[in-house]
Amino acid sequence: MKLLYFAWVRERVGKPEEEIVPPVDVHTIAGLMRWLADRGEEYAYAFENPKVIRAAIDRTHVKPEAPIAGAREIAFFPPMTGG
Amino acid sequence: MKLLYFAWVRERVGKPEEEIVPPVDVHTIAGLMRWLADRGEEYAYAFENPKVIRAAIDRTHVKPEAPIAGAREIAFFPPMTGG
Amino acid sequence: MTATIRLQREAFDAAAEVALLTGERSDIGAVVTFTGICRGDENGEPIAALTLEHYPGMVEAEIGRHVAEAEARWPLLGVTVIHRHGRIAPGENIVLVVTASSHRHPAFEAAEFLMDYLKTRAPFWKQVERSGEPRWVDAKSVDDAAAERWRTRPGAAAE
Amino acid sequence: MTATIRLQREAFDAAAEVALLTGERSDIGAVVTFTGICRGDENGEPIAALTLEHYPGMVEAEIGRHVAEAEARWPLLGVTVIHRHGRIAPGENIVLVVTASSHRHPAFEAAEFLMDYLKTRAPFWKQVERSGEPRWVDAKSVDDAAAERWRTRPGAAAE
Repeated sequence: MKLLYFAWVRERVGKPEEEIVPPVDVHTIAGLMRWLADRGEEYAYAFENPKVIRAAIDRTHVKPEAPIAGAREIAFFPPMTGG
Repeated sequence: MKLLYFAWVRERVGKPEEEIVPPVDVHTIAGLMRWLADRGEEYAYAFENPKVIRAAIDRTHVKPEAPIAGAREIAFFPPMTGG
Repeated sequence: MTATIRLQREAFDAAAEVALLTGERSDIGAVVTFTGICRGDENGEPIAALTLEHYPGMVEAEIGRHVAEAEARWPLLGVTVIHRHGRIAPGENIVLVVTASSHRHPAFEAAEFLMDYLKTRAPFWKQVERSGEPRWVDAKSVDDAAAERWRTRPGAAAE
Repeated sequence: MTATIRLQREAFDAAAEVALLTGERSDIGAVVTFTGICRGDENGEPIAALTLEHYPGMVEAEIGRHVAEAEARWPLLGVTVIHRHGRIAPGENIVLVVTASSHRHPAFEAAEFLMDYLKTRAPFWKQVERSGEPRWVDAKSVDDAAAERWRTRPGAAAE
């Protein structure tokens, strides 16, 4: 699946997007964030406080407990500040 | 004092304004409307339902019980429909 | 605060009024405009035109009092109110309210407050021209209710 | 209903967008516009510019969902939402919401609803340029509260 990062999540991870294949025991957005945080220093920094990070699956906002099965595109970003 | 009439009050009275000297026992807007209603057919028609007529003294909205002493300009009109 | 109140026969240019209000300032973060337009029907029946009668002198004073109240209730950086009188054809503009503030909520609330009061307290009377004879438009109780709610509502909103 | 949603780098012309929306129609009685403008300061400190990052594709989808919700809640005759991205200098416009209806309250409420949701749900992130290094703007809890109140509020208002 494709991961997208925006704003300071993107800056901390150091890239705007990447393709990943999460392990089969990662079922939810929260689980995916925990798994990502273990992938290295930059990820640990980006996901150090998962409570403040928002997520979207296939361009729709979702909660941390949302299942990731079947997702093509998952995005992580800080709370939005448009308007 | 000067009286002004607007919209259908003006049409019924048949003139936009006039100078009057009300009797000394007319103290309030409500009293003035009762006195005006007795001045002829057109006034009786204009003031037949005083509850729906609004008034202003010197360009400020007032209630029927407002005293008219010292007023220079009193206006009578239907509920407003601007905006 | 910059306040402009104008009564005129001619149509207005909302964009020009907004430009005048905001000018070269950089403290304005939010501008709300309300434009009231003459509809082609009134209560489902087509109309040829509206004619707006007004009470010269009192209109300006009454609008001025409400602009001052809006200024006291919300942190505004500018207000413009323009109201036309005379004959107005369907599709033409009737009334303009522009409010400017640092943030959006005061601008929205002040514009809605001013419109609710213009409807019920500014001395204007609309007459409708149909094919037949002209008829005065009745005041609506929902407009009174809309103006009334501001008496019990807190002044400045969140943010 | 006519709905226009646009994401662009360039500044917009609010008057031109209103003219497009109202056109030759004679059923529109009320038009509300909200224009968000880049202020010259953020939390009291002067800024050189804002840069708006966005999530292409999701922005349009998310705004589209809220426009559809506004349409379902209020009797609207037209909605336009334009949001800029990229670098924006103080005094320049950022976002435009235009709502048109027969009457004023639906137009006011729908515009405020759309702005409250744009602030908290549309995937945009503001970065501030100061003399020093760029800094991401923090989301405000008052914006969340403003969006939240629409969940518990009735749909269409009095007239």
